[in-house]
Amino acid sequence: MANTIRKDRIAQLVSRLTDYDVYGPVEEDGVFLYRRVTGPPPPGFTNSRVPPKSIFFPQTETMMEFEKDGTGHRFVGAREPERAARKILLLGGRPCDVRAATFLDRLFTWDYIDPYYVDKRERATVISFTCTGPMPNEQCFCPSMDGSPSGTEGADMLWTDLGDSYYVEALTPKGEAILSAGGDAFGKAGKKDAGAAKEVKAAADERITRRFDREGVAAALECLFDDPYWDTVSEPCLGCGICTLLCPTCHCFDINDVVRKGEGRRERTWDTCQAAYYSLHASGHNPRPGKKHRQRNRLYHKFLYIDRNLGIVGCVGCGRCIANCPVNIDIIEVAEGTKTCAEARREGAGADAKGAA
Amino acid sequence: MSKGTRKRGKAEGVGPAEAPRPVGGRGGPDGASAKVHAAQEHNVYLPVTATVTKIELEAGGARPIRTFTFEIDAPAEHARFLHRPGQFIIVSQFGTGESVFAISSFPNADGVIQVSAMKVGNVTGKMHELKVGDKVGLRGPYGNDFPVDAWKGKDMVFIGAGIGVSPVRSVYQWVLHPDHRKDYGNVTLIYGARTPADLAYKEEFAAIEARDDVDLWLCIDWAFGPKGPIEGDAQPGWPAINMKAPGETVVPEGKRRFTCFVPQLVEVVKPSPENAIVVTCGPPIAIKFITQALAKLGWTPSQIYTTLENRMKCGIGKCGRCNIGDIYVCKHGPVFTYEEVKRMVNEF
Amino acid sequence: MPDASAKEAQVRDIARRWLASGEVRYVIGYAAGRGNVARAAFVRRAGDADRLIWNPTCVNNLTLFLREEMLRKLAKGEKPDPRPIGIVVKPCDSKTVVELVKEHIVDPARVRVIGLTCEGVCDPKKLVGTEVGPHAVTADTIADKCTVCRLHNPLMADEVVGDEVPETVEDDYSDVAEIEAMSPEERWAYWERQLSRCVRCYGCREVCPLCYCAECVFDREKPYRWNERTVQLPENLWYHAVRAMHLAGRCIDCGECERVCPMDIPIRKLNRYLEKKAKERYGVEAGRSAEDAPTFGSCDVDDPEEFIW
Amino acid sequence: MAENDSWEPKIIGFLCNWCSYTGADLAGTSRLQYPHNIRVIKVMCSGRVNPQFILKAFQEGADGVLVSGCHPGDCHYIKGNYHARRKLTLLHDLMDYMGIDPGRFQVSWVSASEGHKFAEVVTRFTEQVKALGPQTKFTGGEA
Repeated sequence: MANTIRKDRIAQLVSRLTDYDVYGPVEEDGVFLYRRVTGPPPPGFTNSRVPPKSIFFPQTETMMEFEKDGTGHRFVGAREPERAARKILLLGGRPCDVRAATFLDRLFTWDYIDPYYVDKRERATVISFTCTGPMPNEQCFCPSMDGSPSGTEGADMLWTDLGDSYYVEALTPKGEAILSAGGDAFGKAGKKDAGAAKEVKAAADERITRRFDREGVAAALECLFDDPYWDTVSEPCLGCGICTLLCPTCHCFDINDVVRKGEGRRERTWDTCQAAYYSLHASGHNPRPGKKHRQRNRLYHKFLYIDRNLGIVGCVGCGRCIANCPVNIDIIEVAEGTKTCAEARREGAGADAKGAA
Repeated sequence: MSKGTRKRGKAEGVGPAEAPRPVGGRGGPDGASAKVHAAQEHNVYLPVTATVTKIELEAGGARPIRTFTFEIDAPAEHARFLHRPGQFIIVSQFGTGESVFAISSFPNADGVIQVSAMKVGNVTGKMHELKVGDKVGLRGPYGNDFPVDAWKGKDMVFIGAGIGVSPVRSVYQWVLHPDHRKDYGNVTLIYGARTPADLAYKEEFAAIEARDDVDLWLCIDWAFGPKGPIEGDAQPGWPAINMKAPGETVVPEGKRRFTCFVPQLVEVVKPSPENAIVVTCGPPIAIKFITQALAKLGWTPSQIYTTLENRMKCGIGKCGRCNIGDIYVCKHGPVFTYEEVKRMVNEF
Repeated sequence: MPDASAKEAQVRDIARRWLASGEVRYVIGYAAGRGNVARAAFVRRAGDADRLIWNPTCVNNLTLFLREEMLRKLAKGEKPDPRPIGIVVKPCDSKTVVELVKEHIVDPARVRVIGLTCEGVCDPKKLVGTEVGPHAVTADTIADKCTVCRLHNPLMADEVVGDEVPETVEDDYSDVAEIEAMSPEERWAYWERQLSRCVRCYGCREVCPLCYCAECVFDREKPYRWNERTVQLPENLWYHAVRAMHLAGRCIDCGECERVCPMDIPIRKLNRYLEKKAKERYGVEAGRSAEDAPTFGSCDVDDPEEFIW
Repeated sequence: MAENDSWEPKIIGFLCNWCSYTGADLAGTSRLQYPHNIRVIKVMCSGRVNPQFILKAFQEGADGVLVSGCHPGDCHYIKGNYHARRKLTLLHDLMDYMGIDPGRFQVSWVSASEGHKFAEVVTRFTEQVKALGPQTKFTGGEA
């Protein structure tokens, strides 16, 4: 059933996808980013610095434009800007990032539909690429988060690099649509290709060395909220937003009105729970005044709160926050550390109880 | 009443506000949400335009409080804004931003919404410059509500301090409404502000005072000296209570106005916890002392209802910031029993 | 090259001695981190002094934590502790201490400095993908800031670790000159490309030991937002221009901003240009001596003014 | 470049209270002709002008920004204009370095008696900004 596509036919495929705006990874000054593309992903692309969530949930997005009254000086209403109608194709998502989008789906449809996100998601077809070349790297730990370097969750197609060509699996009707639009750009896959793809996938699994033993973290967090542990782990923290802005599952945003040259708009931008202003009340009171409160909130949100509310864990194991943290804070170490800490506290409490008895 | 089993009134409005929502952060995205999706055809973030029809100054000073009455322009949108007592609304000052307010008016389908706002930030600052006829944006109503139907047959005690009375107002208006008054037992209203001038909704309270089916108690704060509150009447006509032991104050027959703090007035009034519910809102510190005073009188935390607030942007549980532990104030709240509040992590 | 492990042992000895005698509250130093970057360590007991390390992965500037401590508000009920803080610094970092003393943020009596002589450290970005382990400083791994560094011996150190290293060549600002040589259109195209990438994580601000305003202009909401949260070129440009101006004549080129930038924006090229200009025009240099006047806090009647009408 | 001949630049002028503002007043009372493109913001001293005011003016849509103060040595506050000179010179350098048309930003010294000079400065600066066309780098608009 599966197909293949030769690498030199990808540009042709893209040219046939006239209904689609195609996004893919490109290298810019040494950094991989998702941009509009016309051809295949560069060989050996790694995880992008900014995850492809930006395609469905742009860092800055105009939510509405303001209407003026007759005087032309006062804003008296708001209208939604015209929505784009064209389809979107993500050509070259990594399985972890694509899986993260399914988490955002849950959040953005949680009781209320977020029209901006959902609209783009519905228009989008996602092609995941099995991790090959430099990926997975030493930061990756997706299997520990129930993912896989050849995972298909959230993907419409999975492409696996076989050297001169990709092994193409269409997973959904949206994926099938790409196959039919591509026509003879795709070829039929043989048994040999299937075997080769299987090997590539297995090799990717092999290369992942980092492990995160999640078992027991949530239970440990339950009893560590007011623990001095958070003072220790947050001590070197800078309070920058790198870990959250680059996280494929982080979804917090800010809504602000911007007026420039007499024109007004309301826009949303990514926000970070690591910033002091994030939770600051207008009165000046801040329920999370310190770095330790904010870092604690990040950990709890990822490993406890989002699980309770939406039944998912807020991490896919892409390793971005670890690789890019300026002060070398490692989410796995911090999360696993809670278990040791909770254990020590329990023992301490046990000893106290014994002493009292 | 335990988490998640709180009874809801039958759906009277339309839109997301009426869908059964998980309470206390233990719900999932399935089931209930499907119904919501079907109902939500509009862009939840897009405010509708409303006109300011009335502005009343409730309290002056550096942080004045005004009550604004908005009327939604498009009649077709009116029904969508039918709220339940306790829900909040997000007011847009186009070009400045949005701000969240408890709806203080009686639930109605006329597209009339009232909020009381203190001037603290950029948006509230702009609001206080509004004039009758100006346009604002409204979206909502959001959040859960007071389970007024489950309270039928009970005595009701309302306690408000300062501007915190505004979320309480939507509930006592509900209870005191001719259609509903018969559903509830005795009604006691306890309210205090810094000075007589700071007492909000003066006309309304005058009307309530005249009613014989409500027991209204008012107080103003003690006068302050360098060493704290000064014993004695802060204003003529506002006799001081027994400062050392409020509970032992001898109340002259028919006297309902005193000099004291709201929690002390609670001890003076001594509302009975027997088959009764308290609704109280105000600054966290006031809530803390009010609940302590109520505990002395034998009230349990599950009988006490309050509303919480936190910084919000989206109002619908997406933007992240208003969480207290796993509870989103905007989505699971803003109405909580004091028992629920006590169970929350210490992040206020 | 002097043996790093000998220096490491010396750092541990000093820290142990200071902590054992109780003359410092704690010592801020380097500890082994994951991967190829050292991590900040806050050592409070003499017995923990062996956690401290010194090797070419010690690229971070720890004075940021010193500044944080100096400006920290005491917690409720906390009694002020007059004892100084011990800190491990490289020569470049010691310039930050000088600058912080100059700006009256750090009281010299409240700090004890372990100063290391240094001939350069590694750039962690250049080590990505290599084996984790002790790395030597080579032409391939040396941090860019170290190639133009003129200071190899620490200033203001209470104890110096390592033998004096002779000064090397004068900084020629060739990286800045490359951009200056471009046409205005090329310069704009260059910065447009670089700054469009910015995600405004504010990492460069947070890591800067000299960015310490109680409320940063980029965070201010009331009564007016100076810079919108919009992450697009105009706002990014405003952010980087204002940030650079705020550091003009103060930046000591520790390079932390560029190191932490997740989008690899050449932030040092902005800072160093202003450093160069301040030096050319006013003869000022940050972090040279705590006795110097601050660049913008002083003036000279003969300052150049060729662009003024 | 502005295609449209009717385009007129918006110029923000930060004028010091003691010299340049009075100089501008004098230009007005002397009925001197100068372009009306300048919108004046009075500041107590040119030293008050924070570089970020200038960048903010650009962000809000100014096409040019003029800062004018007392001549060196004449500052009402003794050294305010010397401080301004340092800061603003470096800002001018930075704009040049970043390729943001340094010609849109100008500093001048105009005394209270120099109504003529004020008119000249404004005329010359307006022409200079006009030649550069609309400013879009800080506003993100199309040229």
